[in-house]
Amino acid sequence: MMLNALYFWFFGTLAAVCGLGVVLSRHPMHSAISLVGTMIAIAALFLQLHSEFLAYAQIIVYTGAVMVLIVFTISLLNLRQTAGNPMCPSRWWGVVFVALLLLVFSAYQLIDKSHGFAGPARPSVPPDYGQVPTVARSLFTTYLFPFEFVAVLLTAAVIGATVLARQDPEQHPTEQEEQK
Amino acid sequence: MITLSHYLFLSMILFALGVTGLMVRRNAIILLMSVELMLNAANLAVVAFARFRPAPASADNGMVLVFMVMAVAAAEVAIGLAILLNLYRQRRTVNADELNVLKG
Amino acid sequence: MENGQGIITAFSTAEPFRWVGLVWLVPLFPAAATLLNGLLGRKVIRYRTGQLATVAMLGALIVSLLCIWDIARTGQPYNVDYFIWIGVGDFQLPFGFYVDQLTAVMLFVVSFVGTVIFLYAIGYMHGHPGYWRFFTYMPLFAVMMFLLVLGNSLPVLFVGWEGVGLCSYLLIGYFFDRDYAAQAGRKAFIVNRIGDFGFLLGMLLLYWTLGSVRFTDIVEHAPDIYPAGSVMITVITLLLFLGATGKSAQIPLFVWLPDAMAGPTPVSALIHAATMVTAGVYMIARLNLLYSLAPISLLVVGTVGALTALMAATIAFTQREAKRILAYSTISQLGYMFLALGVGAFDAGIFHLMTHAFFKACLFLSAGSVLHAFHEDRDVDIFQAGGLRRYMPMTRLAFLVSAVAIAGIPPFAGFFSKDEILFEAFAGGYILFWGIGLTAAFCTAFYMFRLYSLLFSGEFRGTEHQRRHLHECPFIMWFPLVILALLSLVGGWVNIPGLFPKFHAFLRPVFAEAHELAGPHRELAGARIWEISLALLSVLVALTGIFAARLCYVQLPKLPHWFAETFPSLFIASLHKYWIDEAYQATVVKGFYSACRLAQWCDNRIIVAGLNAFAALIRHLSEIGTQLQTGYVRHYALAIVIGVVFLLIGMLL
Amino acid sequence: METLLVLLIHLLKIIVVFSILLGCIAYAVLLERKLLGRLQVRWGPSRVGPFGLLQPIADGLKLFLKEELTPTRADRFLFVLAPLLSMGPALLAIAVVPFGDTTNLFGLLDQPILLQIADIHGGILFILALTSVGVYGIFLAGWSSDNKYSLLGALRSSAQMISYELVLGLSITVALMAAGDVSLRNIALSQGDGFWNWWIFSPKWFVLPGILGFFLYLISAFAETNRLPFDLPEAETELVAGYHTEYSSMKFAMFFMAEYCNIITVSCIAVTLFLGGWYAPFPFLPSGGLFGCVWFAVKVFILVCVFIWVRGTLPRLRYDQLMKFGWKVMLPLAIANVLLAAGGILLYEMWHGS
Repeated sequence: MMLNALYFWFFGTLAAVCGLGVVLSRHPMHSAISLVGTMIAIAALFLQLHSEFLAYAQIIVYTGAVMVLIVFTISLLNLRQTAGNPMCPSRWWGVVFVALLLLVFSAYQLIDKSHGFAGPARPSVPPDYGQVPTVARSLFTTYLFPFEFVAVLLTAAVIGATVLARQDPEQHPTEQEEQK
Repeated sequence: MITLSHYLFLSMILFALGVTGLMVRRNAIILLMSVELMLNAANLAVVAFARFRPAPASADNGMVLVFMVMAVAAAEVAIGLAILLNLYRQRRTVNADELNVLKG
Repeated sequence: MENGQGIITAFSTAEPFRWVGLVWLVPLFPAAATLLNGLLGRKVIRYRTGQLATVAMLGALIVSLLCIWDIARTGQPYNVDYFIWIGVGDFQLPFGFYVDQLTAVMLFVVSFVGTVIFLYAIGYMHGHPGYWRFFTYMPLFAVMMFLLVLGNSLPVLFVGWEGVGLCSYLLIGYFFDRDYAAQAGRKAFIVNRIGDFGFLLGMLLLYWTLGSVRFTDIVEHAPDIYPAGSVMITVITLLLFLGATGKSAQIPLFVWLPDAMAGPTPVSALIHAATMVTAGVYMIARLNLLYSLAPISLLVVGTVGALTALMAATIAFTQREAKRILAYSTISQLGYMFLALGVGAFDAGIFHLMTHAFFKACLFLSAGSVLHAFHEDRDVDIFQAGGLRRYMPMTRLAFLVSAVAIAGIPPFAGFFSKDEILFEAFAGGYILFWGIGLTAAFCTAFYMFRLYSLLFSGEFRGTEHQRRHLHECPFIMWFPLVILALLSLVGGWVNIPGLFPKFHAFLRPVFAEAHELAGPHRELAGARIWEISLALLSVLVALTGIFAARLCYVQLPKLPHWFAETFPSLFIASLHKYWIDEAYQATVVKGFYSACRLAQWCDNRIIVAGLNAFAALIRHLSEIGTQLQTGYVRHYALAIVIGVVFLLIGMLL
Repeated sequence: METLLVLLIHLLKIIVVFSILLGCIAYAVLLERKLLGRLQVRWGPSRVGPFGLLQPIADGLKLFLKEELTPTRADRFLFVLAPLLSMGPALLAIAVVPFGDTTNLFGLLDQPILLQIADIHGGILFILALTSVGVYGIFLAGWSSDNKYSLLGALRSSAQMISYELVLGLSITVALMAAGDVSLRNIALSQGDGFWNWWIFSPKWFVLPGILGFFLYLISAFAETNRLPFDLPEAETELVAGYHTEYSSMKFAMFFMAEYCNIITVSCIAVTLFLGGWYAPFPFLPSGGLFGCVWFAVKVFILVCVFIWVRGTLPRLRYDQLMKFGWKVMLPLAIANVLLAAGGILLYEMWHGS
């Protein structure tokens, strides 16, 4: 399928380029927007992988909540221009070298193990694979306990964040508090 | 033909980018974002594995896992940012290099 | 274990219905009362907690009566497992009840005396602060006592055993803001703990050697496993007996009971006279088979019982507080019971347990009503009382009836049970025990009528203020007195030796095997003649005691003084309770403190110092280690990445 | 060949729907001005063309011909990206809205075609996802302008949108639970045969959750689209038009269009979820094929009018009031509503044996 490959290469490249943007942008806001791009691209890839529910969840949760929080914090702290080089100069090359080493080794490993890019044939999926009812049924039956547990965890995190981010009680409540 | 390896390779690239970001950047918020990038890369790999499993009948295990990861990531970011805000109020910086009081 | 499938199967077996199957309701009623009173008593139920608890006990009594009727009708013991309580690997201990004739007797005593005393307590505790607290602990006590008598294995019994100990502690310390009450509560708890230690060891040893702690298994396997008189069974039974001496206040662990009078009087009546202290007797009676296999233990039990009976009775001669005298009387009577167990007359012991519950509860409650008249919580000095018969006729009547009963005058209840114990001792060839018992009987009659005379005869010796407030207790208090007095009168008639031995016949299945093991020593030539003459002798002794007491404290008040001055050492020894408390203080408590100081020294000088040295070493080492911590996140991340890379290389190679 | 035909039909559908949508957006502006005029007892635009019908074209021309301004210290990339991010999701959302059942265009086609661009399985989730992306448009616009007012407006706006997005999602949940599906087409299909089957009247249990859900949805939709009384981000009197202060010409036009597009989209969704989609209020009226589209358009038109009516009637809230209202009134209500609806459905299913 030409279209399929095209789709993958387009969004794959988008994800990689945006990921690079996260690391290289001088300004945190640009990093954040790049990350949003990566996430949307990954959501698109989820769609290609027939995980429709996850694709939407990815956008709603990551883009709509997580990244908004980050973007908010950036603009609240108003970190317009951090003084000097945002990178750590002395170790920059060494570190990149190590990361690339990791990349190459694992790439070699993976490709070798799966006989090049040929890989196993893509199995066909049932028509309701990855759709909301399927995943929901799993979540509320087999994985009910983890689901509830994560819910509790999230609640705890929200309360914790509110407490942490709270300024002195006598001060006027600030904006980020409202937003939490 | 797009295979599992393609997805894994992409996932690996993103993960490596995340690691790089974690190591080279100074801004604590960007460190957080790098962690998110790594998590996303892992999610992609998990979903790809779920899709390419020989028996996709029970493949929603992988999706449930990713769902959980998303929730945990959201919690992590909420707490992380709250800590950062507090830190900024007290130290007037989010530069990770200046936050090294815990050194030996 | 036959059916360990849990509560469902226990209730749905296909067996024909038996009323005794309702036995689970017995502890449930007071448990519900405890829960309600404990949770809502303070704010919601308030002064109706008493009624609630009494109704709950009444329910338990009714169900108990149904169960007893069922047992009496069918003669079949009832054993049921409700659920697996402790399941550890192969050790599966179900929580279950066992109801046989012995349990039935205990159930009756506990629920009946309990109900009556609860009723009395409604009046007695009226207006006390923490009324609801009292009526939370009391039903809890009932629950625990029911568990104790109903449990079908030693651990379940032990739960009840500890539970009654706890309730005893809570109720002795009911006036917890007063130092003496708190002290007494602690003392009771600690002394009991020493006994429990023995009990626990005995129980574990039993499990270790027998492989089960369930009563049915014990009865089945014990004779095969333990040869009669073997060391192991002797050790086990002696250890269990140590527990019994703690709970039932025998030498050497009786010291807590007199102090336990710090609790409210209904508590003294219910716990420290009628039910909890009989736990030891019940336990030995329940394990009669084991004791029958260990003649030495039986001898020890009998000896301890006899000595306790005599010693406590002589201490009671010189005490001044009414409840304290009754406490020593209780110890003495418990001694009788152990004497009976010791000579192998388990049924006689249980019989005395039952009659004693009636008249001792009655005595305590009468004393309570005197306290009530005096507006006293703690105790009343009998030398500051006197002449109360004019003010409190009902109380006096009840007291008199039960005093006669305890003194052993026919046809009152005490006569039958006590006389039977003495006869059994004599018939078993334990002439010494018989002699001690007879002496103790004299003492019992004497101190009881000393108490009676000083309280009710003569003129009032208290202050004018007190005299003006003297009054008969209200109906809700004297009505229970009347019931108990009536039972003190007729309670013994269920077993008139020779004529009407119903009670023994009832209990026979429980002790049949033990009696068989104990051998045919119970045959005595011309038994009937011996029995009658011995009975006459003990009545004579009791009457002597009564007359001596009347002589000393009504006719010739100088006589006791003369006696005290003539034999000062005897008098002072009795007055100071043979210095046993002091002896314990000097040996056990002081010794314990010394051991603690030694431990403290070791802790400070050896362990802590060693640890500090070690910690210093670690600190010096770690100071080197901390150099690795740069405080830069990226260094840590780098370390992880390098590790991953090495792992990957390893996988490739 | 087959594939090509499908593609062609899809392309046609897209073109038709979007041109109609763009036209609607243009005339929604006119409608608003006219209606506002009537509400304020004046004529509204009436000069350009008959009854001012050509006014939108004039407006468009004006905006096209204006000068593009970019503040010097603005973040250029994000400054350009922002209006696109605002416009894109707003337009995309319409792609999953079902305007009607199927039609074969009065026998012109062999096979009936769907009156919906894409019937995707997770329809509602898709729209929620788009909404969460839409926040970035406004936020980045304010942030990249390097203008205090804009930044404040942007911060307010995103906080407001995030807060009310929760309520929006929860109020939608009621309809989802009732229909037992997330696909918009299936939800619409579950409401046929008369208005008493519309989820606003929640025929499955009792009336409250549906009505409450509908009004919660409507209120949070006002907040989501930054309409009065929740137009804090723009608030001319305090923030001099907030996040788009620095925008002009086409970029401004995109924000402007995005706002009206959003109004139409949320109205479409409200109609689909609560008001029976393309179905006529009574079963004897025809609602198949293009008739459905007519009914749908009528309902949407009424809702749009409600939006304008509210704008002409209510004053603006204060910012803290807005947030308090959102978190302390709307959210608990919405949660309670979901529980209520769940309980109702449970009871219903117990009653009817599911």
